[in-house]
Amino acid sequence: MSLVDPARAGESFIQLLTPEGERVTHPDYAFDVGTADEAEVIRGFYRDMVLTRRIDVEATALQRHGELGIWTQLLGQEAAQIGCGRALRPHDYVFPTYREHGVAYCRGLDPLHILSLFRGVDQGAWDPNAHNFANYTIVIGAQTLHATGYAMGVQRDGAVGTGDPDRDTSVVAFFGDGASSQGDVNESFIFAASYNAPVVFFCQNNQWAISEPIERQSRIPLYQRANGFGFPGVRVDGNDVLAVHAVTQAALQYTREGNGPMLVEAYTYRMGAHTTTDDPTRYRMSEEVEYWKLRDPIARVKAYLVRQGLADQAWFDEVEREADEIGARLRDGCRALPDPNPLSIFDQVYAEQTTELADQRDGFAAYLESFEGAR
Amino acid sequence: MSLVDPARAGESFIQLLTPEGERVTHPDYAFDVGTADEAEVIRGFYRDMVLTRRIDVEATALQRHGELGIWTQLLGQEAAQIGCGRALRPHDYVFPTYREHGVAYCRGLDPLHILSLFRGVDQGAWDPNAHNFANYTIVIGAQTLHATGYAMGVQRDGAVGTGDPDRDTSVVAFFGDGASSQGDVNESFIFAASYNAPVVFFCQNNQWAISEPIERQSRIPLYQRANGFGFPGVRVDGNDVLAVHAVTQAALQYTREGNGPMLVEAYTYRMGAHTTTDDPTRYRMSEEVEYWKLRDPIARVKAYLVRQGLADQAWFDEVEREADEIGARLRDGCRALPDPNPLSIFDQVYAEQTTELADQRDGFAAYLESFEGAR
Amino acid sequence: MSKVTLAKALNAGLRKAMDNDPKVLVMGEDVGKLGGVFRITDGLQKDFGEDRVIDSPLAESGIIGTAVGLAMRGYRPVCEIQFDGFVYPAYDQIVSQVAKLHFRTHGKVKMPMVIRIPYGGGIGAVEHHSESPEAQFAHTPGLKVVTCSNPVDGYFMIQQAIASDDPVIFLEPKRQYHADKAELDESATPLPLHASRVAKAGSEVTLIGYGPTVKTCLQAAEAAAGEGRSVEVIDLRTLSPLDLGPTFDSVRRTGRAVVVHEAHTNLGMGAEISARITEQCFYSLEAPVLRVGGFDTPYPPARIEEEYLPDLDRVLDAVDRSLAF
Amino acid sequence: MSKVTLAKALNAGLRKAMDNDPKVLVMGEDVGKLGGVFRITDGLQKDFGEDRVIDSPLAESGIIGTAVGLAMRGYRPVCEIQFDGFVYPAYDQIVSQVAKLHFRTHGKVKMPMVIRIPYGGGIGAVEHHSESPEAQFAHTPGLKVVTCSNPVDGYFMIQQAIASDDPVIFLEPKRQYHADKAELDESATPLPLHASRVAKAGSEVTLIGYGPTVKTCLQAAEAAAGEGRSVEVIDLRTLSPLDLGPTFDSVRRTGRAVVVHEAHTNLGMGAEISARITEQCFYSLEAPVLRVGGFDTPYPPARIEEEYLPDLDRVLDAVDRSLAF
Ligand SMILES: Cc1ncc(C[n+]2csc(CCOP(=O)(O)OP(=O)(O)O)c2C)c(N)n1
Ligand SMILES: Cc1ncc(C[n+]2csc(CCOP(=O)(O)OP(=O)(O)O)c2C)c(N)n1
Ligand SMILES: [Mg+2]
Ligand SMILES: [Mg+2]
Repeated sequence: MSLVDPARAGESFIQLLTPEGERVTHPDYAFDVGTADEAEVIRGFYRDMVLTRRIDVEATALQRHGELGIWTQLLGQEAAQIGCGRALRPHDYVFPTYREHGVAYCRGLDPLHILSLFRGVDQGAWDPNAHNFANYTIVIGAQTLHATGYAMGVQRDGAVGTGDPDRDTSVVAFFGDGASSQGDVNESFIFAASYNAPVVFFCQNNQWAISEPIERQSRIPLYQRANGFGFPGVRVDGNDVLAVHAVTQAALQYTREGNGPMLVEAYTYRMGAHTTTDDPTRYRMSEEVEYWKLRDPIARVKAYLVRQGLADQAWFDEVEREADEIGARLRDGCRALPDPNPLSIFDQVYAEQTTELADQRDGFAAYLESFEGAR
Repeated sequence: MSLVDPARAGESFIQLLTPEGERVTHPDYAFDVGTADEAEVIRGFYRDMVLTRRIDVEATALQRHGELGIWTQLLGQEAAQIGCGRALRPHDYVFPTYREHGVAYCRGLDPLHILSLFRGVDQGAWDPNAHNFANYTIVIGAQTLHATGYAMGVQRDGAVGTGDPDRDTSVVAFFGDGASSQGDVNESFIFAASYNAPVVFFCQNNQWAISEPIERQSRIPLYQRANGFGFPGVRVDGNDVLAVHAVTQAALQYTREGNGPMLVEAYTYRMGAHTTTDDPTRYRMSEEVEYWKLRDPIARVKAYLVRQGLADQAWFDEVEREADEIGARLRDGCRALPDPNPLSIFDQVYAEQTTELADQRDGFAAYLESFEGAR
Repeated sequence: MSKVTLAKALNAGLRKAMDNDPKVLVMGEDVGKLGGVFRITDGLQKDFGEDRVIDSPLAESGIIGTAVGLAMRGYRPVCEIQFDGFVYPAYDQIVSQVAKLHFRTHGKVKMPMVIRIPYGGGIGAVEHHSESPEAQFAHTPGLKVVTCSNPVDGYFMIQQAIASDDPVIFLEPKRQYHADKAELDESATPLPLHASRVAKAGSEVTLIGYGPTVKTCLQAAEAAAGEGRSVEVIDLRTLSPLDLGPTFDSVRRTGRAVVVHEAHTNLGMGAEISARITEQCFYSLEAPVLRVGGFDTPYPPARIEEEYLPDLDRVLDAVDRSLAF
Repeated sequence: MSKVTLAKALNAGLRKAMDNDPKVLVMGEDVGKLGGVFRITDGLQKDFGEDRVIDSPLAESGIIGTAVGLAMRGYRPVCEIQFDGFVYPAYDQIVSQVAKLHFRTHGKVKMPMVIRIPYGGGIGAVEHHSESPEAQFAHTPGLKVVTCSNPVDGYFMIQQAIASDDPVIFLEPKRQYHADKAELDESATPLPLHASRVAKAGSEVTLIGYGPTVKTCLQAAEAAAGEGRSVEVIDLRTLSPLDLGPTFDSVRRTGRAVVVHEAHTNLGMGAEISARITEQCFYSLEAPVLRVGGFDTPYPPARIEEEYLPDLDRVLDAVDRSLAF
């Protein structure tokens, strides 16, 4: 009952760039950048992944320094997130979990919003409509139903299957391998299939749900779950940004055209801890981590760019410099985030404030003032 | 997105007795009664189905006469229930929904227990261990997890995969086509697959969940749901008692041997209303009902027995007489069911009574007595 | 003006809301062709189409979870939960998502969702069809919880709930659906949604009910009047936020209060109301606030539900006990 | 005798229960190799094997639903819910199945299940990791609900809960897991599971706490003593059934009571306790029962949780207000 390693087994494992940085082809999926300059686009992916990793590394360090309460590292999942994030159009809509910092970056969300959540300043209070990027959801799986409902709204707005690329809209629901066991996720498959809703279910199978390996959740490759619900599922090398981009692009198009949902399993690996409070040495072997280090999503793009002569050292240095800049901005920005006013919580519960809560606020304000007076 | 009628389409639709009463063969499944006399067994099935239908008809009538609050008719699903129920061994365990009166009958449960529930005398308070037949569960899908947990217990007791037929145990979880959409049902698939638990998921697809047709729940044949979870699923003609028996027997054996779960979809039809309070004319065409009448599960066995000369009129009359007897017993028994003592509810909440509740009971008893006194 | 049942009034209110705002959707199990098992959505799918009156797969978490997404896309979903006891599979989506999204996003996401739940007992049903889950929702900040006791309130309150930008748990006393008819003047000006009202004036004891128990309270007041006792009846209407102004006014006059609900007494609405009355009217109280509720057992089988439910006699008994203090 | 934390005491109690009865199983997310995110089940899988310490798929309804089946097969499952806020996906199985099977079957099915929930705030966590869901469970007949405030209670109460033939919601104040050590004498005779206790004797005000707030109450009593005020502290321990005997005795002496919990005040345990004290001790009360609870907003972000949680100052303030009546 153990999973065959698809990186070796091949079948329905779509790869376009090997860990060694060689381009390969696939009969069904091609890396397609339309009229853009391919090298430019790949350099862009590289830059995106490096900057995303830097955001992640800085945030991890900030947590270690006590500036964040906790941090959910994405280390190792950059290709899955950038490949998907860069395949989206602005009017597509994303429903993330709590680890899609790379997708957030692609959507243009200021990472300080995310730090704000993990610092405990707020709960991720960004405006989802500003970047068509919904708020982080911590209850496992819940957001897959929100994505499906949103997609049902898209259908009702007539924004699917029209053939107009500026109108047709897809919705991406992120979730993890562990999440695939939740009732909500399976119900979202059912609703999306029943209504033919334009949802791409994007599963980052990073092999672990905290300490539990993927075998606890499924005895077969996860992308095959879709078979049970009557829509297509594919497994892509989640550490191959070109393949993820190609497959996501195809899935988005498939859903936008009104064919109903599609499942993409990005086969990747959580190279770090589950969160900064987790200790993965308790449950997994270091050899496994070593094995996956050889499949690093960034290293293979760099190898490709270097070998093909598509980028020189000066260019790589420039990306590093940009990363340093982002790092510095995050460190300063995080420390400068203002603590919320405790009284604000009473005003945020309802759209229409209640007398009850206004009274509770006033009572608490008076109580706090009594201390001011006492000082 | 419409379902092909598998009665016509064939693929993975296992049938051993046609609606016209002709025996047919299937490459994978054969009707196998071991050392018993086949004709005797088939006559037994006929009798079981007729008696089950009579129980159902009587209960429906009792409801019309105000003796029951509601009744969940099984009309049309006799073959699915008897075929399955008769394939079980005594030490197998059944988790029903609220419509498995035929299975209950096979397990030896007195139908008055069921009438008691629908009369509102109790909530189905039979001892599940008396017949290895769990209590009816009304919340859709909940029992599929109970069945899976029970099967996990069977595993822990070493009662699976030993090869000893008196020891190896399977657990059958009944559910409907509508139930297949519930999170709980899908989670039960996940747990059973993950632990390799000996569960037969037995879905009676009777085409309707109250007013909603099967298409609302699934865009593909339901038995294929199992594909998504990595265990086998088959569709059987649910109106063919021989096929249901053969397929269930195989599924039970498969699970008992320790291969993990299996899904059986019994493709059948709810010929009556959802319950006695339902009005199906609001949502379905009478032609559909007519179509299915031609596929009546009892008629085809009768045709077979008659044509093959395996039973004569006297025998059929005897079965009718038995049915009359059961009917009379149910009518009298139902009316004689004693109303519960209101005070009893306080004693049934906990295994270890609480002071709080004992006090509440005493208070209510005193209150009731104050009326006695007043009279 | 016409006489209508609560069921018809709710149907008319839903229809009006759908007419007024194309973003209003109705969704749930069997709400389409069947019109719901209680026929509250009868005819709506025929008139507004399958895109606006949505039969859902059989999954309550799915209904509420997709409604969250629809609300985020700008729709105003009105979800039907078929029976009270079937709301629990959706409980997580309700308390952790529906209730919290406004707070989580500092108001950037609004949840103009109505969750209609036929609730309460007395209809001779099997298990899970007679529950009163209001306290659990009222305990959850971010939700608003209301319940109607009569057709007129049903007609207006459902429209007000749909118009509200906050999520509203809308509890419908199913026992009353087809019970009593009332004159409905659609042009009348309704009370605000979150206001309670004095259903009958009185001076000696304050009886507080809501939903299905308002009728019982009014009958009790009448019976008490026959014995020369003047009982004031409050119909709460809104359970979260609670509008206890009229209750406090009343108790300050009567000095005595009895709360009546079908939900389990322990930690039911009566507990909160008792605590608040005691906090706010301490020096006016001649007796402790008494509670008449469902017992602290699961809802019993139908043949004894009348014993379980607070009825006229138990309410009168409590009134007597209160007066005897 | 040794000094242990609550976390260690619970671990030891679980181990003892598993040693004593081979039918006891531990199940949940990450309870195996990892020993749970709080390490409460640390080492148990190593010693009792994967069949008795079961890592489950990531699905709370699945955990509780399969535990029901295991209990029916004769096992005694001890389920861990990873954090309070993640119990809601299992809510339906808990309230409609776990709580009701004994009642439904007139006792023919027993549910000797323990559902362990690390609960409460104050650990600087993100959303859904600091909830106090006790009132919802206590409102549900058929469940028993207990909570421990210290290592000694943790050690004995978890064993008593496992030994109980009724389902027990076992609430563990996560903030206390690693906070204070206490001497644990494993041979001592514990209080019964469903008994509250006087944690500190006093004469002027009765302070009632449980779980994480007992420590705050004791600190308040000490601070009040410094100002010459004598405060009695009750540690409730059992929330359903409630054991209010010691509380009533106390209030009859003090005439004043303050209930302290982290859960939202509205419809929290304080409401029920206030209602019952008022019913039972009406003529003894010098002041209304006051409540110090979490506010009626969702749990706030960590940077302001200390303002949200009832702390020493807010408790003392309530004591003062009570005394001022
Ligand atoms: C309903 C629920 N249960 C439990 C948790 C605690 N929890 C947080 S993350 C996690 C594992 C998630 O694994 P997976 O879905 O694979 O996502 P990953 O963390 O690997 O990205 C768990 C159990 C939760 N957040 N929500
Ligand atoms: C959780 C839940 N939601 C809703 C209901 C109300 N209900 C009772 S039966 C039913 C339809 C069930 O359909 P199906 O699973 O196909 O079984 P069938 O009745 O056809 O045997 C519904 C919606 C319920 N009992 N439980
Ligand atoms: Mg994972
Ligand atoms: Mg059906």
